[in-house]
Amino acid sequence: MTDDRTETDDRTATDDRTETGDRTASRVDDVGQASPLTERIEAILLIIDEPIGLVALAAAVGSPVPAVRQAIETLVEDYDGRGRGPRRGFELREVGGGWRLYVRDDHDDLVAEFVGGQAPARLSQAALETLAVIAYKQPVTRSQVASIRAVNVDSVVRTLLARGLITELFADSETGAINYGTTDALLQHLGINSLDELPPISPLLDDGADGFDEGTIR
Amino acid sequence: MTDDRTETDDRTATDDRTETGDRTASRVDDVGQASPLTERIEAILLIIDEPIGLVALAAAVGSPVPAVRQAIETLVEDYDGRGRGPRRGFELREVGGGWRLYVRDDHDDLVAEFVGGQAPARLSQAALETLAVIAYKQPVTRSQVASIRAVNVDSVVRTLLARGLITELFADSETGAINYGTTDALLQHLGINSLDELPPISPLLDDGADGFDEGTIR
Amino acid sequence: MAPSPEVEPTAPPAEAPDTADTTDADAGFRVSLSNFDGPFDLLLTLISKHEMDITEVSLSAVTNEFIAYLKELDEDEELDQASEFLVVAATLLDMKVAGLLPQGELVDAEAVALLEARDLLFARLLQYRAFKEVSAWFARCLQREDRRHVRAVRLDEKHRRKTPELVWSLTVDDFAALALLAFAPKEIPHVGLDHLHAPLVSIREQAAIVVTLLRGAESVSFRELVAGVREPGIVVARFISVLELYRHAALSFEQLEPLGELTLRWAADSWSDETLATLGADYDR
Repeated sequence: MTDDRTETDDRTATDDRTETGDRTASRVDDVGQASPLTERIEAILLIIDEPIGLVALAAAVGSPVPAVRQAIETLVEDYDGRGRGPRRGFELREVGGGWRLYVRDDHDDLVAEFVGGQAPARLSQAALETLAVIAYKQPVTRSQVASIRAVNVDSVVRTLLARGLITELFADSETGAINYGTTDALLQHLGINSLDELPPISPLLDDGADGFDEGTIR
Repeated sequence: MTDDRTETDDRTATDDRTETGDRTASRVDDVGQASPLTERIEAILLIIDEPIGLVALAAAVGSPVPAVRQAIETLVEDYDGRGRGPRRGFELREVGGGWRLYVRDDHDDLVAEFVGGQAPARLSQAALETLAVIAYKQPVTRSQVASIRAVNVDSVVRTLLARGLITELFADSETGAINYGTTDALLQHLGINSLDELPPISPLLDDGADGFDEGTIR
Repeated sequence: MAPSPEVEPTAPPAEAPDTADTTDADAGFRVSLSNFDGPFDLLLTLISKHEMDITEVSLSAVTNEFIAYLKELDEDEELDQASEFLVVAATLLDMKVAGLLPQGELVDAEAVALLEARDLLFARLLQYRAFKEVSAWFARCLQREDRRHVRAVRLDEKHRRKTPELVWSLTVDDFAALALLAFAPKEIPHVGLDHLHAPLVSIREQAAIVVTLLRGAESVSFRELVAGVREPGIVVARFISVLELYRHAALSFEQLEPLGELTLRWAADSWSDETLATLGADYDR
């Protein structure tokens, strides 16, 4: 095998048959690099233990962000079996603000059996609701959360802090009350890439507000 | 190459899977399995720390050893770019009687640079405090440390492990939670010969113990 | 009140009482009252949609049923459901208190304030419900993602050796000091309320006024007792002092019908103004 193969093949239906042509092609952004971009990205992906963002990845492999974005797309398709090779037992997911290799979910049971061990304890309903309030209302203080939940949330907040799902953002300059927000770890645990992917909650709240016209109040 | 063995090139998702089956020449073994052997093997390879032997791998994926050996060969060729797809940034190598994914040697410099940039020469305050908790409370689980520190300590524990300052002692027989302890490397750094030489801090330590409720999440 | 069909979809947990799990905590709890029979969640929906009057719901009956229901649950579920029930019951109780407070024919600022207070309580209940519903999404995602396996493999020895040598500067005594620091219990800091400037109302002072008014007349209605008062806080304080005086058997009251006029009479056999000095001490902080 030669090292001058390209990392990204401009894939079309026919590309599979012109494989050799692809391989000898060379890309501008790889000039001066010993090996193709996708390979370098894969090397980094193999050793990281938390999601890596595009910019950090681009810095690590020494290529411009757009090229890295494109190469990532190629890898995603490759692993999904939409490239030239077969589908892989792993996949590349963008979760919690970065990219990371995951076992394809088809094989989760197989791996779970192999790994054994205990699933982490589930969060209580109270913790889930507190987490939801913090996720949507952040930055938010404990007393603000408590007033929505109408109960004391101190111990639940402690649990969520210890689990790394929320974090202290800053202290209010006047009251000194600590404002809390969610962490990237929460996004990872939810399997989403950003807070934008939270389901919209305003319809639920608006719904309630609709009931408030004076006419219906006795 | 075995590519020409398949009659058709119009690839669909299902074609990919049967094709991989072809390559491993182990169609029969895949009867009753939802996905091809190579994928299942890749799933296991992605999550293991230590090289895995053929027999253990065969048991993990539920296929006979010869079929697994063949599938491994396919994967080795695949990753080396001798299959249909491009060469990968990682490779599958047999080391000490077992198989494991490694970053391809070509990328060692890249990885070294990345790792060097990731690991600062000094431990952070958070890492030092966590280390102190582990030193005085060992054997201790991550969640116990988290509940004392009132923050998530996962990444800090990873750092301390990577630095060789702590080590995994054993897994709790009931919960499977890993108990950590400190290493001789820490003793050397501190200039002492044994843990007994750590200055006592017992009064507060008892307080810390009260905070433990392993396994409870509320 | 019969559950109206268009309400049903807003209360999905009510649909499957048999498949109750910890994430759909109230799915299994049904309420059976003289005027309502159905899932607890539906009761809340109806009340929040004003299709049922909170004042017609016997919270004590609901509570009794809930306690009976709890006895059949295992511990984890019990705690979850109990805490949730408390949240909702507290809100319902607030609403009910607002609903029962005198409002009457006079549409004055005070009555408007009461209505606003009620709206706030409705809003609170609805907001709570919204977060509760979305928390099911959180539970689903967390559960799904729990099953996933991510590559998190320790760095190869070969690469680990490339990390910069650790710089260590702590003596063993530094280390012990650090341990002390790390073990010091981390109190979650208390949020003071000192910065709030709500006018303070003294129950004792208000009780003195109530005592004076009551002793000077054969009977006084509560409406008269708070006539002309514009501060909700003072109305509340006078109501609390009535309750406190009742505890000291200093007064009797009667109410002929629900929501009817509350008539108070001075009934103390022996009353010393010293009692007044300790009245409402429970509310002192």
